[in-house]
Amino acid sequence: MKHHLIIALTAMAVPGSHAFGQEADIQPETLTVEERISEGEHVYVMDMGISGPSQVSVLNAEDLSMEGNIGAGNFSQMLMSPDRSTLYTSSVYQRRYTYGEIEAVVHEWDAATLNARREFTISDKLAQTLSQKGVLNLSADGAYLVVQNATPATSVNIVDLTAGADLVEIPTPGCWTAYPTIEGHAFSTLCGDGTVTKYGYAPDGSAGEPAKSEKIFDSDTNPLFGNAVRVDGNLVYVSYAGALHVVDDSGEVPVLVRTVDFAEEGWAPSGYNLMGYHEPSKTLFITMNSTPFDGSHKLPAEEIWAIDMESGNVTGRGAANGESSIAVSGGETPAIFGIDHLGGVHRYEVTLGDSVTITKAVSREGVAFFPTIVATDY
Amino acid sequence: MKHHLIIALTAMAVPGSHAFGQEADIQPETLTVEERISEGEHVYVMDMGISGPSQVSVLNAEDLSMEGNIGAGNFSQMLMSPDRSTLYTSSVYQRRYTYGEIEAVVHEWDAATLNARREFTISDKLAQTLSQKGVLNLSADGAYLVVQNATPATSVNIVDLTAGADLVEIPTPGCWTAYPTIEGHAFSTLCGDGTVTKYGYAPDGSAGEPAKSEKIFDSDTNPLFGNAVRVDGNLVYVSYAGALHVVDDSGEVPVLVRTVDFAEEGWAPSGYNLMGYHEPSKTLFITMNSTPFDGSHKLPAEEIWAIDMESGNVTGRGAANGESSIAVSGGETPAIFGIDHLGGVHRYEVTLGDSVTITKAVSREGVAFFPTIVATDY
Amino acid sequence: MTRIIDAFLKRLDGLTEANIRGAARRNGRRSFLARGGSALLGAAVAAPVLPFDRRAHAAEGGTDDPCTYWRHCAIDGFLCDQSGGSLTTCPPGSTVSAVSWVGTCSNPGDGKEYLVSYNDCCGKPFVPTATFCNNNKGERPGYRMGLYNDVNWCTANADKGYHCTVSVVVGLAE
Amino acid sequence: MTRIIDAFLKRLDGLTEANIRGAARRNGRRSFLARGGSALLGAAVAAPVLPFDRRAHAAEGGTDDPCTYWRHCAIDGFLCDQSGGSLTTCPPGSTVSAVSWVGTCSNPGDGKEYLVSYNDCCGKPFVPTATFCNNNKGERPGYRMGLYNDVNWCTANADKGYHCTVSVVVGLAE
Repeated sequence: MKHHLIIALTAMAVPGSHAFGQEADIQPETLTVEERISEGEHVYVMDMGISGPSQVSVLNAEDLSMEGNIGAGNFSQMLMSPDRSTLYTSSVYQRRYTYGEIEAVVHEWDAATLNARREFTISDKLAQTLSQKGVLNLSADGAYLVVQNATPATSVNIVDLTAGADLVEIPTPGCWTAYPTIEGHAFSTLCGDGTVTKYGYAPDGSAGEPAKSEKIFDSDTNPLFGNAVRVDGNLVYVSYAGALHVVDDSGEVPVLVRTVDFAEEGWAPSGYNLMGYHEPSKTLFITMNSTPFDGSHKLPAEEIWAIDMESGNVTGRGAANGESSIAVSGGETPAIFGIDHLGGVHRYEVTLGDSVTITKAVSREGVAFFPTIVATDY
Repeated sequence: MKHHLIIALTAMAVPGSHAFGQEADIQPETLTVEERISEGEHVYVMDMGISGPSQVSVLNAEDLSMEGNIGAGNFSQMLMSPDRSTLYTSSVYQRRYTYGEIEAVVHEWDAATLNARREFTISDKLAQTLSQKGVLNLSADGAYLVVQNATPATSVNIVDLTAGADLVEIPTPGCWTAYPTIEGHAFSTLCGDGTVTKYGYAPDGSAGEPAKSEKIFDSDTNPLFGNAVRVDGNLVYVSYAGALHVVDDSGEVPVLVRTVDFAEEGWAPSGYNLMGYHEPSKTLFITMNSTPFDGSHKLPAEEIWAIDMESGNVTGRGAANGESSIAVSGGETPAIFGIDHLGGVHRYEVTLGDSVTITKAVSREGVAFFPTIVATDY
Repeated sequence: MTRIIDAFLKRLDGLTEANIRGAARRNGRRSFLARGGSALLGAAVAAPVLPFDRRAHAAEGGTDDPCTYWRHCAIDGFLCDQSGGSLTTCPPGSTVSAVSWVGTCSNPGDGKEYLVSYNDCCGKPFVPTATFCNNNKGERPGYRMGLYNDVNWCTANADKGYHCTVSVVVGLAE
Repeated sequence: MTRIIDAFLKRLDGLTEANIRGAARRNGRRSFLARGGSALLGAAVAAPVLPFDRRAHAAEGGTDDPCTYWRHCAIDGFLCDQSGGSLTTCPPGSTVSAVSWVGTCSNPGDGKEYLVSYNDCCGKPFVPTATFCNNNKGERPGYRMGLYNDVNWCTANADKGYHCTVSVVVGLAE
């Protein structure tokens, strides 16, 4: 809160604060900056900027009221740190806004004060793509960012957070997304040849050879979404047709350990960041639509389904509101936050048990122009 | 129209165009860039960017269809050159879009191809202010840009167009807007002390002493709008109350030569760039509202009035559409283009004569978020 | 097709036509405005706070248009209290503009005239859900810079991006 | 208050729910899509033009939603023909993306399947009055990059700002 006095302004007098309050009962108000958002729980909604800045709106989780925002560059990605103290963004700045040289920038935002703790540039190969979970992630030890590049040739950039600089670029041709393994220095990526491929790297900047799984899907006839979630250590992908593909990537080579074909006839998953997992109850939530066809995989959601990841059964279905992406909170009982294709934000209350209920509790319309990804700080 | 082939893309085949059209009756379509907007007449509508780029929409003057656009920085100003071949913009780019170092940039856009012929940086004291006629102008000989600065201390920046660089900054404390004189190297500015003050400069970068008019208005009790138009060599300002102030700034010191108190009881001017002049018919057009009060001077227009600048009489009134700014075309019979406070654009047809009629012919809604200034290329 | 922005801009400007007038018309020229060229630089920053009505503006005057709240009589911007701040605080992570413009507004609660400093908060994008108010009581072009509301008052800050605007009561008008 | 963007976004996405289906459902997998990982780089640039239906899309199918025009079956972007260009030309002053994604669309006029190159035009802001279409027939995530429509295809150009998208017919699908 700097307060320069501009002394060269001949057009302006410069009254001190004592110039007011001449009358005993009047004292000037104080102008300050809010030190932080409220204590408690919040939702972070990305409004991805195409021609202008991306913007993260920070809403109160209870009533979805506006508590502040964050501005980043074009095509921003977003990641909440595991301890919920830091929101990472990676985005691209063009020198002339819509043309000219670019800089790709990582920001570490204090998730409570909404100040940038730090920013630094990374390789400008950073994928300029719709904000999605597989593009910006933290290594298991929190020391590295794992960043998807696209020029549009694909590679993965390992960013050393201590140094605030790129460590190594690993070519990942024909593959997309990069989910860090839950131990060590490696990530897994989904490839057009139907495999999940694992790449290792080391703090000295060396990278290992790719380790390919067996073919676990067919990108022509049975494609998987790029969006994945970690479920009890495994990576869970979902197919356009509605089958979960559970991949164990802890070993030398990723292995498909299970598929869960949960979609009933006439329903299929659709959306962008379309899944969220609630660990305490082993429940996966996913957005669904009732009219599958070739091209329906991004339709606004009609329902949100709950899947018990132990039994593989659908344990609940609730009416949705045209969501394209969701986030699931922590806590004993989760809340679900959905962002719809018109820019609205919705909070759903969940009751757990053999039968899960999902009920919309609060909505706030028009929060974003291009809503892409949503996160919580709890 | 560069067409790089990205050869490193292992995920992609690179078919030549001959790879298609295997069947005799099929040939691939050609993808090109439109070389220019249509021949004929156009309207340039500024949508001033606050958090993102400013955008100039180029519309066909006849049906207001979209012919292309131009992107600039924040708080862009706009000026059509006298020969209608060049659209100048001056705007500010922030390195991180909403914070960080700034660059103030002048663009010379080819008004037909919508390509930038040239761009260069100028003093970053450039006023970050709502786009208005008094901020960006060309000297009489076309060799210099005359640019309003505000830090918010006010000064005027003379920009040498041949060099593409600042020539001299002239302090203009307590004054606002800078209209070049119609001969020589000088400009006139409107000052809070009630004067019009003239400043000269020379190609060697020297600047003369300010030459102040008598007090011609009272900025407390009878303020003038900053917007002015040239009428047969004189500068015409209008007061909040509705009196034209005609100033001859061709001599050593600006002189008030005439006032025209045209506003009928119950009406007052309102808007931003609220006047336009049609030289062949000596007709001034101005936006008006019917509810004058302290603060009404920016209300959306209810009517557009025509004033015969020889007699000083109001010769016509037409219903408006909430315009905040207008532009008047050249030609024997003018068209008026208005931009309303909701972002719509309206073309008005005019019939001249002892009694002038002003009738809306075409509207196009939603062209801009923050419409500020409008120009024509005829 | 072109409805895009209509609703947005209705918020921006609709109010100018109706609500301002009641409050604004009652007020003539302020003596403050008569001090040729004088104005404020920023609101007081570290002074004690006192007796101003902190009721939500929505409670004021039976309208739900926040722009009609009396202290907004010469505001031109997005409301900070809908952007994560309040009437007198900038949202978290933004900075206070070093300079400001000033209005003289009549408080219907006590009938007195107050000086209001309109500071911009800086360094972040504007919030699209925040209401934009455009009131112009006593407003003047840039030749009276301290009364002018069509410039970016973040211009004197290190971070110059316009975020939102606060309305801070800084004293009695006379 | 929050109506701002509703209308805007309705344009963006409303159509996905209704109109695509008719056309899209009829089409199964294309042989083109079966060529693992292959795709197009840009549309042909200097080749002769021939026999494609250049009727305005609005005339197609009795609807005024331009997104239902058959060649837009996998488009994801603002229409260039509402931005100053046409179905096959970028607006003046922009540049053609050096790379593109591809769709396989069925032309109801002749019953044939065509390959359509979706090129972005680059270097200018998007036009807010232009319609945004989001169709996804045959669309795949970035592991099939040439079929992926959620990246900025201006990324390989000198000027990388996204402006609008064209739908250029480049050949028969088989």
